[in-house]
Formats: sequence, C-alpha cells, structure tokens
Amino acid sequence: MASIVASIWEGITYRGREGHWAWLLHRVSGLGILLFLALHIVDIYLIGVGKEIFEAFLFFYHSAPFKVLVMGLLFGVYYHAFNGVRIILVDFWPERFSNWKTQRLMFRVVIVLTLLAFIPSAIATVAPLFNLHMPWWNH
Amino acid sequence: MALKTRTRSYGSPNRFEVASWYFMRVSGAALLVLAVFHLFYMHVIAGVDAITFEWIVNERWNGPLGMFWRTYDLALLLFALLHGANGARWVIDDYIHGRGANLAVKSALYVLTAILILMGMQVIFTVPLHSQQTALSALVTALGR
Amino acid sequence: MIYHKHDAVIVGAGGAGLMAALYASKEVNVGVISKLYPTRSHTGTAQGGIGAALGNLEEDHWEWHAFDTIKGGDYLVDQDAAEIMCRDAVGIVLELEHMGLPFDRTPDGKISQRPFGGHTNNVTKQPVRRACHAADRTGHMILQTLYQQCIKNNVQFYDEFQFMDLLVNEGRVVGCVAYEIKTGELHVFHAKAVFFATGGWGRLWNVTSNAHSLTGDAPAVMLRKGYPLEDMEFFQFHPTGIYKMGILITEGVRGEGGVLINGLGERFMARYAPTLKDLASRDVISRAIYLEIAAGRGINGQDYVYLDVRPETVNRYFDEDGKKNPDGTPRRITAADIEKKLPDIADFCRTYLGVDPVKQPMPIQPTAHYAMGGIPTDVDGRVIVDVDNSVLPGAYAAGEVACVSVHGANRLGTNSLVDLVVFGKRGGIAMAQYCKQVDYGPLPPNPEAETRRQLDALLSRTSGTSAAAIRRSMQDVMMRNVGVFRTEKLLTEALEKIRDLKHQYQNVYVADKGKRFNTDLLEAWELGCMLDLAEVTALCALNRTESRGGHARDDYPKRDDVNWLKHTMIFKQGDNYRIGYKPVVITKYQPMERVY
Amino acid sequence: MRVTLRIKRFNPEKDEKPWWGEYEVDVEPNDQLLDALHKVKWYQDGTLTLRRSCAHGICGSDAMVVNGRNRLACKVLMKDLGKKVTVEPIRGLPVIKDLVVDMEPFFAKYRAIKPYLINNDPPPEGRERLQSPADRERFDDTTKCILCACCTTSCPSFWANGDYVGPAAIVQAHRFIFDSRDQATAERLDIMNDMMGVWRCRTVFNCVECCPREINITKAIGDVKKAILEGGVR
Ligand SMILES: Cc1cc2nc3c(=O)[nH]c(=O)nc-3n(C[C@H](O)[C@H](O)[C@H](O)COP(=O)(O)OP(=O)(O)OC[C@H]3O[C@@H](n4cnc5c(N)ncnc54)[C@H](O)[C@@H]3O)c2cc1C
Ligand code: HEM
Ligand code: SF4
Ligand code: F3S
Ligand code: FES
Repeated sequence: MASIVASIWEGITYRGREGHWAWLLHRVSGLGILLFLALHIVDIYLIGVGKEIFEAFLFFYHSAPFKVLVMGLLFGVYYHAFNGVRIILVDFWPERFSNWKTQRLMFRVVIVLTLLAFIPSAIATVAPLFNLHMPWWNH
Repeated sequence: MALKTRTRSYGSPNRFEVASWYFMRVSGAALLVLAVFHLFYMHVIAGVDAITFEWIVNERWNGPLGMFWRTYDLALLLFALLHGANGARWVIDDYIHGRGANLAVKSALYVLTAILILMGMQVIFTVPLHSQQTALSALVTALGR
Repeated sequence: MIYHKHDAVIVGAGGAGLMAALYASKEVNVGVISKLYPTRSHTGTAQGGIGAALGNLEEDHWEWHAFDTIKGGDYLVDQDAAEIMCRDAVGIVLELEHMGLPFDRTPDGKISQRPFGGHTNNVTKQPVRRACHAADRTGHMILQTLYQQCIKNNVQFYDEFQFMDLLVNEGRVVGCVAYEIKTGELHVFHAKAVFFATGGWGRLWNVTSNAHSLTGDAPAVMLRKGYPLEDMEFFQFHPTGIYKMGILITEGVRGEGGVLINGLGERFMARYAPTLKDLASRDVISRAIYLEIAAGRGINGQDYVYLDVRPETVNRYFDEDGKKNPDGTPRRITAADIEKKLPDIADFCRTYLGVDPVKQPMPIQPTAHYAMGGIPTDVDGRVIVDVDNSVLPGAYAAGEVACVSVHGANRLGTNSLVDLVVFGKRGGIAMAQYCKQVDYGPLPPNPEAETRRQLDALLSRTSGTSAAAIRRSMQDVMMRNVGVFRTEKLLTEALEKIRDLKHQYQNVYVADKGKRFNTDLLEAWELGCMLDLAEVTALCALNRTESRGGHARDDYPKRDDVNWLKHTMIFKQGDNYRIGYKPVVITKYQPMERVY
Repeated sequence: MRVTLRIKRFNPEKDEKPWWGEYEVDVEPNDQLLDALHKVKWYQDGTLTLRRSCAHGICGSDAMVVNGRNRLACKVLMKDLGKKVTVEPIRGLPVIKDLVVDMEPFFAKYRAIKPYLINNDPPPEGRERLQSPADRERFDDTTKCILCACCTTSCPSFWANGDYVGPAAIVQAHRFIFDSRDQATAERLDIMNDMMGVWRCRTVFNCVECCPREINITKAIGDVKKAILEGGVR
C-alpha cells in the first residue's frame, strides 16, 4: 500500500511537461468514466425492474450535486476521447507524431477540442437548474 | 556486493498483451464516435431532463429507430466496458505488485465486468418485455422483431 | 576483509581495460575492478576518431601512419612500438566494426574517415583522411561496443570498486586490494596477474578536459612501491578547450575546416605551420596560441582565441588554400554538415557557452589533456621496472596510464584510441598466456594492512586542512608553472609549492566518517596520489633541459638530441627521487627537425 | 550570485528518514549545478554524496531530480535554475546515500535485453561489413545513449512498476533491432514483446523531455512497437 501511495505521489510531484499531465489526466479520467459507467449500467438496469425505482434514481440524477459530477464526467470523456486520439496517432505514426514539439502542440489541440465540446455540454447540464432550456429542446 | 543483480527475465512474447494493446486503440477509435456522440446527444441535443422511463422505453428503444439505438447502445456497452476493464487491468498491474493481491483485485474486476455486461445486455434485450424473461429469449424476440 | 580469487584482475574499465578483459577472459578467469561503472569511463568522451590507415577514401599506408606518429612525438617515440601499433590498428579497427561498432559510412558502405592533426600523406605532405569516426562520439561508441562484448562474454565486473594497493610477494604480483565504495569494505583479490588500465591524471591541472575521476591512482601506487614512471614531464595540452571550462573541442572541428583566429582577426597558424596550418600537431598549436596571447593578440587582449567553424569562414579559407574534394570540385561545408558531423560539439557550445558554432566563433584556450608518460611497459603490456627493461612478473598496463612509448613527447590526435585497443589486446593476450603458465603465488600476511593504515589515518583526524583547498592550490600552481611553457624558475617554484602542499596534506581532514559511499574519504586519498604525481611531473620537467613536443622550456627553446634523445625514468627512494634514463628505440626514422 | 540549494539528504547508516539540507552558495551564472554541489561538498559539508565524473554531460554519472525534473547536474547551468534550487535523487531506484542510488536494477535490465551485436556469419576477411549510410542512419539516434538513467527514472510506468524494462533498455534494444548487421531481430522483438516490455510504455514523453542526449526515445519505442505489430523490421 505504501508503495502505491509513493508511486502515485511521485507521479504527481514530478514536474513533467505536457505528456506527463496528459497521461495523468487520461488515467484519472479513464478510471472515473469506468466508475460512472458501472453506475450507469445499474441505473439503466433498473428500467427492466420497474418504472418507480428507475425514476427514483433519475431524481437523484437531476439533483444539483450530481450535476457537478456529471460535468466532471463530460469533461473526462471528451478529454479522454481526444487525448486517446493523440495517443493513437503517436503510436501508429511515430515518425510523424512522436517528437516533443508535435507532442506539445497536439496536447494543446486536445485541450481546445475538449473545451469546445465541454462548454456547450456544461451549459446544457446546468441550464435546467436555472429553469433554462435550449431552444431545440421539446420538453 | 556490486556483482550482477538478477532481474526478471524478459522475452516471453505475450500475444494477449499485444492484442489488448491493439484492442484499446481500436475500441478507443470506436468509442470516440459512440461515447462522444452519446454524451453530446443526451446532454446537449436531447437534454438530460428529457430522459424519463417513457422516453427510453417508448421513443428510444421502440421508436422508428429503435433497432438502431439498441444496437448502438449494445456496442457502446461492450466496447466501453471491455475497454475500461482492460484499462483498469493495466492500472492494477501498475500499482498492485503482490501476486495474491494482484490476482484478487483483477479477479474481482473480471467478475464485476461480467456482471455489468450481463446486466446491460439484459435491459437492452428485454425492454419493454417483462423483466422475468431470460436474456436468451429476449435476444430471440429482439432479433425477430 | 573479503577475499576473491581470479587468474587475473584488470583495474580500470575504459577502452584499454575492456579490450584486455575481452581477450584475457577468452582464456582465463578475469575480474574487472573499476571505480566507475564501465560506461562512465573517460574513453567515452573521446570525440574525433581512431586512426588507422584503411585507405577507404584515399591512398594511405600504415608506414605513413607510423612516420606521422614518430614525427608527431618529436622522435621520442619507441619506433618498434609505433610500427606495431600502426600496423595492428588496421586489423583492430575492422575487428571493432565486426563487434558492432557503428562507424559512420562512406557512400559505398565502408568506414568513413576524416583528416586529423598531424596525419599526412607522406609523399604530398597534405593532410590525409585517416581518422575513422562515428560522428564526434567515436570514444563513446568504442566504450559501448567493448562493454557490450564483455557482457556477451560474461566478464565478471566489480563496479564501483576502487583499487588501492598492489600486492607483490616473492618478486611477483600476487593480487591487489580494492575498496568497495558502496559498503566501505576492503576486498583482497588474489591473482596471478594485475592489469592497470586506469587512464590519465589531467585533474592535476586546473583547466582540463579530463574527468574528476582521473587522478592517477595506479601510477602513484606504483611509484610509492618503488617502481619507476616514465616520461612524466610530457603532458599534452590540447589547443582547443572551451575557455575557462577546459571541455574539449575536438580536432575534428579543424579536420572539417575550422580555423584559429586571434584578436586581430588573423588566421595565425599560417605563420607557425605554413603547410598544415590549423592541422599541425597539438603541441605546436598550443604553443602558438600561448605565444599569440602572450603577445597581446588574444581576443580583446584576453587569454583566449577563437576557433571559427562558421561556413563562410571555412569556405573562404578552403578557397584560399585551394582545397578540393576527391572528385576535383572545390571543397565546401554547410551549416547542416556541421550539425551532422559535429553534433555533440555544437551541443556543448550551446549548453556551456551559449554560442552557436554555426553563427559565432568559439572562445578557446589550451587545456590539460593527455599523459604521454606513465607506467613503463613493453609492447606486450608487461610492466618494466628498470632502465634495462626488466619486467615485474604478473604486472601489466595499457592505455593512457601506460607508457609504451608510442606517443613520445607529444601524442598525435586519434592515436590514444589506437593505443588503447592495440595494446589493450596485446596485453590481455600476453597476460592470459602468463596466467596459464604460472600458479598462484602466496599472499603476503595481512595483505590489506597498508591500505587500512592509509584509510584509518585519513579518518582518524578530527580537524585539519580540507582536501579541496589543497587540491585547488595544486591545480593552480600546476596550471601556472607546469603548463604549456616552463622555465627553471617556474618549475622550482612549483616544486616548492607542491612540497609545501604535501606537507599540509599530512594534516588533511575528512569530514565523512561513514562506511557507505564515502566519496569524501576517497577524494582525500586520491589527492595524495595526485600530489605525488604533481611532484614527479615538476621534477622531471625541471630535469629535462630542452624543449621537445609537449615539454616546452622557455629557457631551453631547442630540441637537444645529443643529450636528451632518451626516456626519463623516475624512481622513488624513501623520501627522495632518483632519475634514470632509457634509450629511445630507433628503427627506420632518423630524427629530423619537425616542420608542419 | 547567491543561491540556496535544498538538497534531499539521506544516509541510511544514521538517518531514520530523509531530510532536507539547505545550503547557500555563491555561484557564477555560467556555473554548472555540479559546480555548486561541489562547493557545498568541498567547502561546507563533506558528507554530501553524489556521483560525477566527466563534468560535461558525457559519462552519465550525475542524474538527479533538479527543481522537480530529471537532469544531469553537469548539464544544467545555475542561471537557468533560479535562486532556490531543489535537488533530489532520481526516483524508482533505492537510495544508497544522499543523491546516490543503486544503479544495479537499472543495469540488470540493460543486460537483460542482450545489448550486443548478434551476427553468426563469419565477418568478411580483411574488410568491414558494409552498411549504407541510409541503413546506418536508421539507428543513429539510439547509439547516443550514455545509460544515465534519466529517462527510466522519469517514467511514471517505471515508478509504478519496477519490472517495466524501461525506456533506456528499449533504446538500447532499438539500437540493435534497426542495425542492418544484426541477425537476432526476431529474438529481440520477442524480448520487447514481453508484458513488461514496450507495451508498458504509455507515451508519457517524460523520458524524451529529460534525455540529456536528446534522443527521441518515444519514437524509438514506437518504432519497436510497430516492428512487433508488423512482425519484423521493414
Ligand atoms: C575530451 C577528450 C577527448 C579525446 N578525444 C580523443 C580522440 O578523438 N582520439 C583519441 O585517440 N583519443 C582521444 N582522447 C584520449 C583518450 O580518450 C584517452 O586517452 C583514453 O580514453 C584513455 O583510456 P583508458 O582506457 O586508458 O582509460 P579511461 O577510459 O580513462 O578509463 C579509466 C578507467 O580506470 C578506472 N579507474 C581509475 N582509477 C581507478 C582506481 N583507483 N580503481 C579502480 N578503477 C580505477 C576508471 O573507473 C575507468 O574505468 C580524448 C580524451 C579526452 C579527455
Ligand atoms: C471516448 C473514446 C475513448 C478513446 C479514444 C479512448 C482511448 C484510449 C486509449 C488509446 C487508451 C490507451 C492509453 C495508453 O495506452 O496509454 C485508453 C486507456 C484507458 N481508457 Fe479509454 N478511450 C475512450 C473511452 C474510454 C471509456 C468510455 C472508458 C471507461 C469506461 C475508458 C477507460 C480507459 C481506461 C481505464 C484506460 C487505462 C488508462 C491508463 O492505462 O492510464 N476509455 N483509452
Ligand atoms: S536514453 Fe537518454 S536519458 Fe535514457 S539513459 Fe540513454 S542517454 Fe540517458
Ligand atoms: S516516460 Fe515512460 S511511458 Fe513511455 S514515453 Fe517515456 S517510456
Ligand atoms: S559528470 Fe559525466 S555526465 Fe555529468
């Protein structure tokens, strides 16, 4: 256990550059998504069990604290997805993408794309709390 | 003494490791479409508040595109879980070194993954039929539809 | 005390030690002791190349190489040894290639070669491309390749073990004592033979290209045990060290066309060596730089000059000299060529000087570089103990620590790497033969007692002078007084000062009293070795009243073949020294005046 | 200029746990960190322990964590470090004393990848094995490695799992895999194809960012991964 803590601590305190932070975030986001996914499967499973119990769960989903978690999830998935593409490019075309200059640039692109996807999603997530609706929503 | 330290020997080529590495990339590419679109669709295009029991059962899975969505959700479920579970396996191999502990945690991961897959398939195949039906008969129904 | 038994022990894991280990281990059981991990040895810093008359790019013969070596060494070279070296070099370089050494290649796939200081076509007197190279990290590649081969052959290494004493009993070597740095334990190695390959001792000087670890431990131990050291007055100052830091800028830069420029913007080497100019032999150039600086023609009147390898400068002088490619077109160099052929040099300049060699000239000054003298040996690495060439059975040496003598008064660039591999191999083979013929001699009683006494003395004091302060004073006085130019006055002064420092050393204080990785203790012990070598260097320099190669006396500016065509052999006797002489072996090449 | 060095000290002979030593030294802007450390060792505290030899970034002795990042102490200048400099031993290897770590596990991995040319044909008589400049170029980058361990000890995969063969060993393997004279490509790729081989690399790039020889390590690892996937070197 001590060694796990130590190696996690090392991972955080080392002053790496883009690649290091990208890796850390990729790992954390991947694990986070997995946890969320597990939860999500359980709640969807409840559809099969019955309407009441499923809707009780939905109520929990629509609560404000949970929205914060959902925002984390959204950010995590977008980031993980775009960064995953970066990793795939580096892996399959090392001669083109595997050097620190391109790598730093790519990380920035990943962050930009993540934000581009995240910002509308975040707005849509918090909107209902303030009784706002996106124009195209029909409920 | 500074004489030779033995190290773990390397050189047992591991087909599974290559396959899993490859699978992470392939499933990642698939998930890029499946998961990102799923989230964007649910949260921005549809809006989470639209998600109710009726909406899922009647519109998503039984609407005109019902079969499409069921296939989509099944693919998403399988890819995401296998991808995520394999990722988690990597992380476990990274941090948990004791043979016993490593095996125990990984076994737990596999069992949980299996259960989650079954649970997920169960819903996708059985809705809106009654939950008592087995997954198999649901599959037959789903395919026959 | 921990006991080991090997047929042979090799001390030092640079090029010479590894080459010996590789060959000896094929026949007998060897252990290699090194105070550094083998890949940290200073051979790894050698840049420019290894000389061998392969003739891959133009006509060349090993006899030409031998002549250049002898002339470069100002005729103090033992000519039989030089002939062996230059002849064997050809085969050994190919052998290194077969071992996997990644030499640069010619367009038709052969080992690429470049010109280097002092290497000539003996007929046209023009520079010849003889230095086989792997970019500017030839030494690195040699070290790596040899270490790789040793791993392949399962050579037993004792990494981070410091040699401290040689064990001699009944007139022959029976082993040695080493200190395990990690634990502070003493280890006694019982062996039939011990092979010294500990490299040079450039750390005697303040501005040096040498590593901190090059402190001359083995020769100092030999000296103390009463065995002679040969030609200690000859220490090479490489003309182009980075100003103040001493980090070496390879001759390869000048091989590629780089020129030396003084404060007036002149290419001053044209005056000192009209034919070879910037590719004249090292002693000639170091002296020229010193003279320019002394005449106030340093850059801005300071004590350095420029080495200029900017393409525009180089190409201008190519035209001026009428330099041609083999196909007859005028020779040209581009910025990309410099990056490609001298990547590490470019990197050093940017890192340490903030100077881009493609755009700016590099400030340089001569730097203490290479020990021509050392432990005397014959051409098979056997250690010689008197002026009549008697050997000490079981003692071997090769590489920079040894004096065969193939470098005479001044070593030619690329010849050290040749020396390492040729004599490392010959010595390794000869030693293996010897080990197969004899039995283990008995160890003396308490073999580690003398070493323990030395270490205990250093550890026992609770106050005193710091080793660092003494070392600094020694390096300063060696730089100032026993440097490129020497006079009786400077040398006498130096001797006094060194003796005073040796006196202070009796009181040196070691702060770290622990057993684990005690480098404080080892540095103090090494300082003792360096002070001994500093003293004999100054003494031999004072004794030799002529100027020859790397030894330039302002008060005796001429070479004096009548009185001084002989090797110095210095012996320690009690607290005093005795100097003897050994004739120079001359085969075909009669001494002539050296002009470049 | 006056700087403060915060050095992580630990002598298992007498310390229970690591502690931070603070030292003030006067340095020139162009001094190496190694010079500053020497000033401490030589004039303030002789017990400070570190490895060093060549003093110009070629021997690979003095890898350490400087201001949170792996560097060679002799290849970083004081002017680039600021007024307060923290120095720690490299991570992932057991500390012997102060800045000195046990390098044996690192070298054991190096030995494990068969770091020597394997070619069982008798070499040609009286000449070299030919190799075109283009073939030579393929592995040029990885021949530069000085085994300083900066890369391996900056790699999160290695910190997490010391069994990972590590970037330095892969760099060395690359040097032979892509050498046209070497005949053991399949065997080498098998070694690299181990579970603790190249697949543990998560393309973190910490190795590349700190390699003092500026070797593009991640690309070398990528080349090896690709060679395994393609079943050989193309
Ligand atoms: C910067 C530079 C550039 C050079 N360029 C060239 C060039 O281009 N061409 C050329 O021909 N020559 C060149 N030289 C010279 C050449 O590199 C050296 O002379 C040569 O490498 C010395 O090799 P060696 O094997 O004798 O010793 P080294 O490589 O110095 O090795 C000495 C070994 O002895 C060990 N050792 C020392 N003391 C002890 C002890 N007490 N106990 C245990 N082990 C000990 C060390 O650990 C090390 O392993 C250059 C030298 C320098 C400094
Ligand atoms: C959305 C598109 C996705 C892409 C493009 C993607 C891509 C990747 C890739 C390429 C890797 C390998 C990383 C490496 O080798 O360093 C990876 C790892 C991982 N992924 Fe994904 N992934 C996606 C979605 C997901 C989802 C939905 C989950 C969770 C269920 C997930 C969980 C993980 C985990 C846990 C890891 C291991 C992380 C690590 O080893 O540090 N990923 N992903
Ligand atoms: S690859 Fe670079 S960082 Fe790694 S050991 Fe080699 S030189 Fe050092
Ligand atoms: S830091 Fe490590 S994960 Fe790979 S890219 Fe470098 S080896
Ligand atoms: S001392 Fe040699 S690399 Fe720093």
